[in-house]
Amino acid sequence: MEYVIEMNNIRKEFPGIVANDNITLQVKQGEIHALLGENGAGKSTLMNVLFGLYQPERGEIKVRGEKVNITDPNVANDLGIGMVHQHFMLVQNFSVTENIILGSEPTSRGSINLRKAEKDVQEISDRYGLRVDPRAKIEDISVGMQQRAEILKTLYRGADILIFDEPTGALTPPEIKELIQIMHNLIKEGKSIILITHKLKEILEVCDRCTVIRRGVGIGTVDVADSTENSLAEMMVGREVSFKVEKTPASPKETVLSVKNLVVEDSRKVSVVNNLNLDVREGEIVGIAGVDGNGQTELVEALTGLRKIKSGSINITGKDTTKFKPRKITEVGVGHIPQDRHKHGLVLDFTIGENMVLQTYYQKPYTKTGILNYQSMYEKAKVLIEEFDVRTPSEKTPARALSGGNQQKAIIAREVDRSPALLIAAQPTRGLDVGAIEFIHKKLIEERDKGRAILLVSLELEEVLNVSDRIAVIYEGEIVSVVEADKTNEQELGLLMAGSVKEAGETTS
Amino acid sequence: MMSMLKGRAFGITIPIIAILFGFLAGAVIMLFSGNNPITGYTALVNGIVGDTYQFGETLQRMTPLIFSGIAVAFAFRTGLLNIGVEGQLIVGWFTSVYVGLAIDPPMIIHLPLAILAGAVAGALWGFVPGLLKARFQVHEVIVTIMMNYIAMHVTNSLIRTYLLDSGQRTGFINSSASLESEFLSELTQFSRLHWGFLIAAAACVLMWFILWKTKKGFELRSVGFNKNASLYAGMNVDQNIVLSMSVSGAFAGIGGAMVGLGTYGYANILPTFTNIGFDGIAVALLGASSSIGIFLAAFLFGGLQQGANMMQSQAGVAPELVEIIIALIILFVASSYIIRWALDRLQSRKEEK
Amino acid sequence: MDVVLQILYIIVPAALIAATPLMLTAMGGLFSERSGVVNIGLEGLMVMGAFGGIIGTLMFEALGMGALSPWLGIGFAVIIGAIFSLIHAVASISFRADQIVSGVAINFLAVGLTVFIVREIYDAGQTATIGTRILRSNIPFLSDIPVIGPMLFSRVYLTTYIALIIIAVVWYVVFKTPFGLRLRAVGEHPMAADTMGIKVQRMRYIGVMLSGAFAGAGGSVYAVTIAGNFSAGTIVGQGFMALAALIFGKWTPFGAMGAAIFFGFAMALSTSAQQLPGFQNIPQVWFLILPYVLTILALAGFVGKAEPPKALNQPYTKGSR
Amino acid sequence: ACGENNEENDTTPVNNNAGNNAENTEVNDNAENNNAADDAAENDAANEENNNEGGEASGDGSDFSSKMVTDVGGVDDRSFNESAWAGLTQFGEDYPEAEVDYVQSGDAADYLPNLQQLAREGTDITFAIGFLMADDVRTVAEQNPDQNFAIIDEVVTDEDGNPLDNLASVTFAEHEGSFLVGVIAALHSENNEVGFIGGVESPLIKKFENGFKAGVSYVDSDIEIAVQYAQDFNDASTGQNIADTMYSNGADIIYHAAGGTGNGLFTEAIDRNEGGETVWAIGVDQDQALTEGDWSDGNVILSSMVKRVDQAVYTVSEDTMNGNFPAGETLEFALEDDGVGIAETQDNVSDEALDAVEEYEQMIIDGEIEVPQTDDEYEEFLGSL
Ligand SMILES: Nc1ncnc2c1ncn2[C@@H]1O[C@H](COP(=O)(O)OP(=O)(O)OP(=O)(O)O)[C@@H](O)[C@H]1O
Ligand SMILES: Nc1ncnc2c1ncn2[C@@H]1O[C@H](COP(=O)(O)OP(=O)(O)OP(=O)(O)O)[C@@H](O)[C@H]1O
Ligand SMILES: [Mg+2]
Ligand SMILES: [Mg+2]
Repeated sequence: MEYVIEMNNIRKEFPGIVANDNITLQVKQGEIHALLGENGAGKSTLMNVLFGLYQPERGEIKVRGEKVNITDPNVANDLGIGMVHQHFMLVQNFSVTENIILGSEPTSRGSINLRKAEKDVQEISDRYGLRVDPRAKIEDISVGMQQRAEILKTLYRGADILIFDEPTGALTPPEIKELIQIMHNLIKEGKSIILITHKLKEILEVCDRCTVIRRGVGIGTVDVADSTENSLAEMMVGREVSFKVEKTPASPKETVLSVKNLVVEDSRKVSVVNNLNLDVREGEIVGIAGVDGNGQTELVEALTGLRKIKSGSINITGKDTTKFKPRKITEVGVGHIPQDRHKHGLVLDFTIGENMVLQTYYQKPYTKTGILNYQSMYEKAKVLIEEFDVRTPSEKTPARALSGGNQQKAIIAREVDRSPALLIAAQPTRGLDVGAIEFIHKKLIEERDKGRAILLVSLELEEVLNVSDRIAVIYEGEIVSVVEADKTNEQELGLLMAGSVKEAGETTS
Repeated sequence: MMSMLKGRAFGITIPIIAILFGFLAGAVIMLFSGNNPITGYTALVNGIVGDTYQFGETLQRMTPLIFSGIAVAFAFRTGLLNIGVEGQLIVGWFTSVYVGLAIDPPMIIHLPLAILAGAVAGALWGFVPGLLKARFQVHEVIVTIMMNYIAMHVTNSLIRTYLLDSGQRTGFINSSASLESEFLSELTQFSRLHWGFLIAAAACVLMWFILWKTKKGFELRSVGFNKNASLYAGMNVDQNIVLSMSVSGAFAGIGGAMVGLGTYGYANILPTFTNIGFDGIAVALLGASSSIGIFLAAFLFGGLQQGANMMQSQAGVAPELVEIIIALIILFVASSYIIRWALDRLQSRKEEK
Repeated sequence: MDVVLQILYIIVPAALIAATPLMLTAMGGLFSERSGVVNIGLEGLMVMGAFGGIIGTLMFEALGMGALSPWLGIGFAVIIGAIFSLIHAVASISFRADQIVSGVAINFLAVGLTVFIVREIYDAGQTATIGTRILRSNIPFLSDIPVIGPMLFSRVYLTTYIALIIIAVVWYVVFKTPFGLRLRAVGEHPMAADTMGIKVQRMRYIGVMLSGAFAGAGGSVYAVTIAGNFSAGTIVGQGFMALAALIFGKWTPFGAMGAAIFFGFAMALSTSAQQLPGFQNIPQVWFLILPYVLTILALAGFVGKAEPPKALNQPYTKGSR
Repeated sequence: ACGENNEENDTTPVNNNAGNNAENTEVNDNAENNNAADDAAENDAANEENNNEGGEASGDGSDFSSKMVTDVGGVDDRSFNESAWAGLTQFGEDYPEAEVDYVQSGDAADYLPNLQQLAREGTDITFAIGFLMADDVRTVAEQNPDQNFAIIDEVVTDEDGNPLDNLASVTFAEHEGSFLVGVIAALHSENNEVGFIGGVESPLIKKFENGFKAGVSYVDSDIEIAVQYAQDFNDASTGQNIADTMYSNGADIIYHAAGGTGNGLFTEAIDRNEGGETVWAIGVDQDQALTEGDWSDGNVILSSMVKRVDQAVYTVSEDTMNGNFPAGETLEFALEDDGVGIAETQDNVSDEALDAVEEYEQMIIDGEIEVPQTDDEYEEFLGSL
């Protein structure tokens, strides 16, 4: 049996935790090999070991049958191993091309030959169907294009063993389709792929074999052809998982959020939300479906007071909050699960307890006559940690030390606990494993049933379809269509998101 | 539990090791330059704690250092680097002395008023860079550097034009505004130790209280760690930046008042910076921006500066050596990572055996 | 009109002279900070440079190098600066010291060490005065151009023009070469650079040592052109002004150059203006604070936000996040 | 610092000259056991001797110590600190039984502790070098009535303006010396325009300025005089800039009283001479042509106004040792005492100017010319011309 990669009995420890314990992973030439596990199972760690970012405490690595010692990424590169990292490794203010050529720049007479580099990048991107603008700056392009730039980085270096760490987490359905096509192309060219993803459907669709790890321990490797979603999930979590989002039909009442003719500009003064109208009522979940970059981020920021509004109005629970600052909006009764948990959601250097009162610290009982009451703060945190199953050593642990999934749970606990009339959830399950997703979806529906108005913004169509009651499709900053969730399907939404109906609508009117 | 204990012990071990290294390096330099390190260090220690006079002077010297350290640390906690403590201290010094000179109410009013005036002046000097940072995103480092020079030139000019008494200074403040303490001074054989030392110790507690016990402190720290999340949580980030710089400046200004009302009793034309403000950066960072740390770091600094004189006069060691030692200690403390690493190594080797 | 020109003929060369050490040092700061290492220690590195420049010049004079001595002295200072900056590099890169603390320590150390050594060598707090200096000169042909000639090319130090050329070279290196791309990548996103096989620590070492070399050049240029000898008071604050110029110039070579010239102009104006008719009745303090007030106004008014390299002040540890 | 200057002494603190009691000297309480080794009588005498006019102890110099606290510049500042130390060293050589030493101040905060330190060591006379130490020396003198003190460049009294018995003030007639270099400048100026660069504006530096201006105007009241203060004693760059502007505006001789800032003046003067112009600089405090101002074809320093701090320190030390401490007095070292004057290096000065200097010097000594010290006096002086 010819393996391109053999990782045998790998052990990797971090202070206080064994991230990989005796894991074995064998990848065959020309296959797409899935690596599956819950959040924090140790997948990224294992791959970082393979890529030379971490040195394992024990175990051996063989590449194409030869024992190797991958001391740093350069060695990995030389062995033809390329990795697309879970958290993008892109320099924000460099162009796509600059990011791709970094470290192996084509030069002419000592200076970078940028023209040649751009041509090369264009060529590779054409070959594999990875649409990018070689000259665009990373900070100006969509997450999808950033992802493609990451893949191009490995291809540019001629890697033939590719590691994709959760590549689809941030992509839209068409982009995912595209990526799958890309992967097939790559295999055809003789490359091998290790794919990490939490989406079982994707594994079933593209992978040949799948290795499952649970809490740092290897559970086994199975042929995908013999597996089902349920069997994989069970292997991964160790119990049965239900994928259906159980919910009763909504019974919406009063309008809580009412947006009229909203116009919002982005930081470059381009208006990205155009004349947007939207209503959300008590007891319903309205999902915003749309391709990334169509104004979702700015809409949420405008609703929560983080971004100035150009024109139009926002009304929440009968109050005109158009000009309100974030604190006032919070006090009106808005909860917000932000899209970027590290940027907005948490103060990573604060303890979990402190983070739990990030908006309410100034109120009783956390503050009395200007003096903080840490005891009540931590008591509250304890309760929430229990209730929302946040896995943390203690409420006094810095938020930084929690895994992403648990950080997200902490945020959700905080936002839901305030019982807001309106809960805005922006990509609440991004990067989470199925267990956690299940939990969060259940929570959202529970809140709906308690009579809260919920606005769900997600790039994942399946999530929008399963959780929402009504779906508003956003295209170029405008709501182009509102449909009932149970009367539509992915195909129709996909078309709407691509803007096709908008044109149809325009012709009729 | 074990690891926590270990952590706590590490917290003290590292600075101590760093200080030892610093002195060791100083000893090597002394040997190379033909001095006897034992004589040198004996003199240094005598110069710090040798008798009550030296000790009093050491405490006197550390008083403004505590304030400048607190000032730097306070801004630092809010994510701001206040290089302008020097200037804030200078205006605080001048203003408190001006109030000390200009009016003559009873002490119970006059002294607090003069200190307050110093605080307000310092706060104003911190307010400007804070406002510019919040409003126009102007980097506080440049503005505070510039404000230092402005402070020095403006106060010098004000003294020269309006308050010059003899030589290069203003007249003496009225005794009702003086922090001088006959009691403390006599206790320490006529050192210049004054009541300001107690105020400085109280300021350490105050800083700790503001940052860790008040809701404003919660906000300031939150803004310091993550502006975006603070904004998201409804805090007024800009206001907190301005506030932090102003409070920082106020601490620095009080530090200036300690010098003006306590140590000297006048303000003089400064030919160069006092360096108390710049030393504050080192004090704060050496003290890990914590109250206790600042107090101890200020003691070390004040002591070394005081002891340097004795080292020079008794052991013939050039005072620059103390500067070198101070620099090395700062470097070693800053490099605590490597010390910790080495200690870890030692520990694990022991455990293996 | 004539009066205005007369003023400019004095002020512009003076501005360029004052700006030169700042420009050079700011270039040093640029290399260091672009690689992600804060350099508050520029002041201390300049002190080292001034020290090295004078000691070097005196040494080469004694060796009979004649008029070449100050130039060799500058070269010597560049090396001294680079070596001295290693301390900052080791502490802040390898030992993960707080870069600001380490920089502050560098400032203390430089003054202490140089004065200590000067005492050892000269038995005095200052060195002897150098005998051969770099002198002001007129640039052939260019200085004959009307208006521009006397303003920009007469009675100037050659070092100023060399500095301007160096700035162009720095710009080229930082923005056009693989080295520059890697340096900037390391300062923006070291982990990304690491995954691309770039040796983050090594790039940072190079950045910091270049800062030592350039600050050494800046300090020595000040010493051999203007001061003529070295003492504890030779460099007081110029390093901080250079740092300000770097930030003012938004971490770009030409920006820093512009800022340095702006500082130089304001300083020259503040000293020269008092000699000029019409200015004599203005209290001197206004002139003294002019450079600093102008800087603040400029920053608040039209320069605005400066975005530092993202990884500035963050030690890089493999595998941390 | 002291390490080098004390090489012949051992490193035991205090009294390193007096071998007989050095080994008994404890570090801690110097004040008491300073004389512990001596027999009781002598001990008493020694302590007594410190009392103001302790004349009875005269002649017994073996326990005498004279020390100084320098300003920030240190004993090698090429200015008054260095000069003072030179005087003290000379004194120590001439009277080997007397102990001399100095303590350098790192910054202004060190003055008082340093003075206090010497007093506590039992130093017989402690010199405070520089007017910046005025307040500190007063405080220390009041707290240590048993020791004698002297301050250079400033008149110090108690708070009510009465002299202190254990404190002497030593000043110099800088204006008189400056007058003479003003005369030289006036006689050498081709353009009829000269300049003065001051360090930090203060009454002391004003004496230099007004003396200089008076000398120039006395020779020729049509000569224009540019005056500017750098407001810094240590900014060569500003010094150069000011000199540049002054020379460009037509001045051809510039006198400075600006410490390190003056180095910028020399730089500019050298530069201009190398470039073919002829301009001059005038130094201050010491004979600066000995250390500064060389260019490829000579020296740009026309002359220097020297201030004999060394002489003053020597004289006061000697007098004190002999029991004639000038208690509470203000001593002004003027032209007639050779306390101030023009430098010995006179290569660049014309005979005509030297003759004039000699003549005016006599007139000043004789009181025929009253040299102004302040701006007001200068105005008056101009009016009287
Ligand atoms: N740099 C680190 N320092 C300390 N611990 C770490 C570090 N990186 C990973 N770990 C630990 O290793 C475990 C495995 O983390 P890893 O990132 O490999 O998980 P993962 O399987 O990739 O999870 P996810 O699905 O969220 O990507 C984590 O639970 C964490 O405790
Ligand atoms: N700076 C740190 N200090 C201590 N532990 C850390 C630190 N950074 C990460 N960890 C550890 O890394 C683990 C995983 O972090 P990470 O954010 O990669 O989550 P993850 O394993 O990818 O899971 P998720 O899918 O939920 O994001 C955490 O459990 C935490 O213990
Ligand atoms: Mg992962
Ligand atoms: Mg994760």
